[in-house]
Amino acid sequence: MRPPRVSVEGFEGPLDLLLELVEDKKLDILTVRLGDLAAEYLARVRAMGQLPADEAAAFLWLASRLVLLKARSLLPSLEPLREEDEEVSEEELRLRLIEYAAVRQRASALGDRLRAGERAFHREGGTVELPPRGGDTDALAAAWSRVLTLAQRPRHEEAEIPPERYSVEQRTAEIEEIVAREGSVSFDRLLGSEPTLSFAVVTFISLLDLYRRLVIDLEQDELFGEITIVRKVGRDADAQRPGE
Amino acid sequence: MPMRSDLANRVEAVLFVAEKPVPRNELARIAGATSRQLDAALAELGAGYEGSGLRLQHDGDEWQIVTAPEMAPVVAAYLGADRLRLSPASLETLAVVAYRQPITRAEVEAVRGVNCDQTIYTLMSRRLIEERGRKEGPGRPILYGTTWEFLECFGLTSLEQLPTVFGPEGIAPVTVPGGPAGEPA
Amino acid sequence: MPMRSDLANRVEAVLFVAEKPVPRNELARIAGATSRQLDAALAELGAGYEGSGLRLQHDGDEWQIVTAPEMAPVVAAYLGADRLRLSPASLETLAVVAYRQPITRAEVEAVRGVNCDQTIYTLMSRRLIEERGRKEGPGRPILYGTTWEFLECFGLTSLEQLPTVFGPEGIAPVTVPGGPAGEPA
Repeated sequence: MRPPRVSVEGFEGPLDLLLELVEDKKLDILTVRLGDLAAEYLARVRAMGQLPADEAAAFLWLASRLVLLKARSLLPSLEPLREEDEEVSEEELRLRLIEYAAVRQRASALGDRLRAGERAFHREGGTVELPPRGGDTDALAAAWSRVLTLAQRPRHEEAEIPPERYSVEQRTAEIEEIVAREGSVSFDRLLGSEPTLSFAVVTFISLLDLYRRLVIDLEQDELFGEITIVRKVGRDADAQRPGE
Repeated sequence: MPMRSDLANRVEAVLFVAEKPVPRNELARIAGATSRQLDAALAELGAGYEGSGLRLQHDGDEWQIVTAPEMAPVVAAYLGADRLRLSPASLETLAVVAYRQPITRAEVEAVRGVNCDQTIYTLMSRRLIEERGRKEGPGRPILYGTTWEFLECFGLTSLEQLPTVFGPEGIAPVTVPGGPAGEPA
Repeated sequence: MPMRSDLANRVEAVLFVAEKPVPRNELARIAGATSRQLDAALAELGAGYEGSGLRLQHDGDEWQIVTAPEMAPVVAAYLGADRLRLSPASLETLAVVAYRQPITRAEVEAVRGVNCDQTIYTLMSRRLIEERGRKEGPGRPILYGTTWEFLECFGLTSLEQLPTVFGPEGIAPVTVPGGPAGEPA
């Protein structure tokens, strides 16, 4: 699975959104505790509304990292999550954010040049007429092949967009309904037998969100053991709906 | 170099990119100059080229920049090398025409996705492509095809000898209403 | 104009008739100059174009004459060229490639944190970036770099003219284990 193409609500991607937050709050990119931005980042992602899962995954992946950084600062003894990838440390994430900030400034400098319209032009040649000789048919065939590839590619890519689309809102509502009906449910059952990455991330973020809104409790008997999602006693899930 | 007038520079830039001699009145219109101002700018430009590798030349009212006659040997050494010199853009346009002839300019542009005015002109001026009548339909656009010089130049005895790249069904016919976007290069 | 050296004039004439940027070594060979003499001639030529309608541009070792960026409006009017437009997303991808070339798609995606298939396709089809061989290592991924058309479109006479935003030491190279961001699996 590749990271999705994202350009939603004026943001070019998850790093863009995070940087926007840092800049809006006039925080120093070098010293801000990124985990502290987790709640607000999640709120912004939630505010995006019905975001298709394949586009949301990149935002949610970063959101989950921020939540994790926050959790770590509160509970330094927290064991690593059971996940296949390397955990991203605060410093790694900060470096990426700094580099992304430079990229954004460079892109805007290039954009300014483009808008100024001060470009150069070359000559295609043509004043000198000499009989051409020795054309290379392979070069011609290669040029044709290139044109074909370029001309065909957009169609090909459109066909590749996965049909499956979930939003966090949608998935959160589904989980709330299951928990309200059955009292508890296992994490594995929520994931199903062969979850796609998007589906797993959306489910995970929905759970974090429900947990934060005190709708559910998460129970785990042993490390790496089965996680059970339990309806919080004495709470009416719907009453908490508006959240933060 | 002594500072040249902005008008002379504008005229120079236009003549530089032009692939054919530019009529005086067109030059005046594009550069936004009166006939008199244009004369002064052309004189300034011509004088500036003295002692350089370029010359300002005119045939009647049509003006162009050419290489200085003294540079003929080095230019011939460069161009006369026994091979075809085409820019990648021209080569791509030539490939589209060769494989899909007869074809209109708009169709070439639909396939390449960029404006192909200049490259078609270049290929025409080198006799690699030529007009092949007109397509029936709105505007009756010109159809282009390759020439026998094209075959000779690529060492082909017929078009059937063109290297096979994709199957003939490899690409669907492309039609673009309203024409393609401009070419950045 | 002050007298220019004969070598600079020969170089000018060759670059004028060339349809595409000419590699340094070919230029030296054709003009009959040593590498050092050629450098001096190119410097002389470039300095001579200051204040004129032309510029000397180079992409690495490949040299060409182009119009001065200030002349863009009149030249674009003559050629009927449309203004190049790029989305913010494409500009970001272009910025990553321009400042960190040669670079793989996965590396661009690691920096931007999003999939860059579409923007790389857009930049390729506009000839702003091109393939630059392959990176050694697993999968031997394609490396991308900017083209001379990129320099031309942005009015830069060489990559050294890229706008400096951060100091070059401001940013450490970032490598993300396990591929691009957003891809935990």
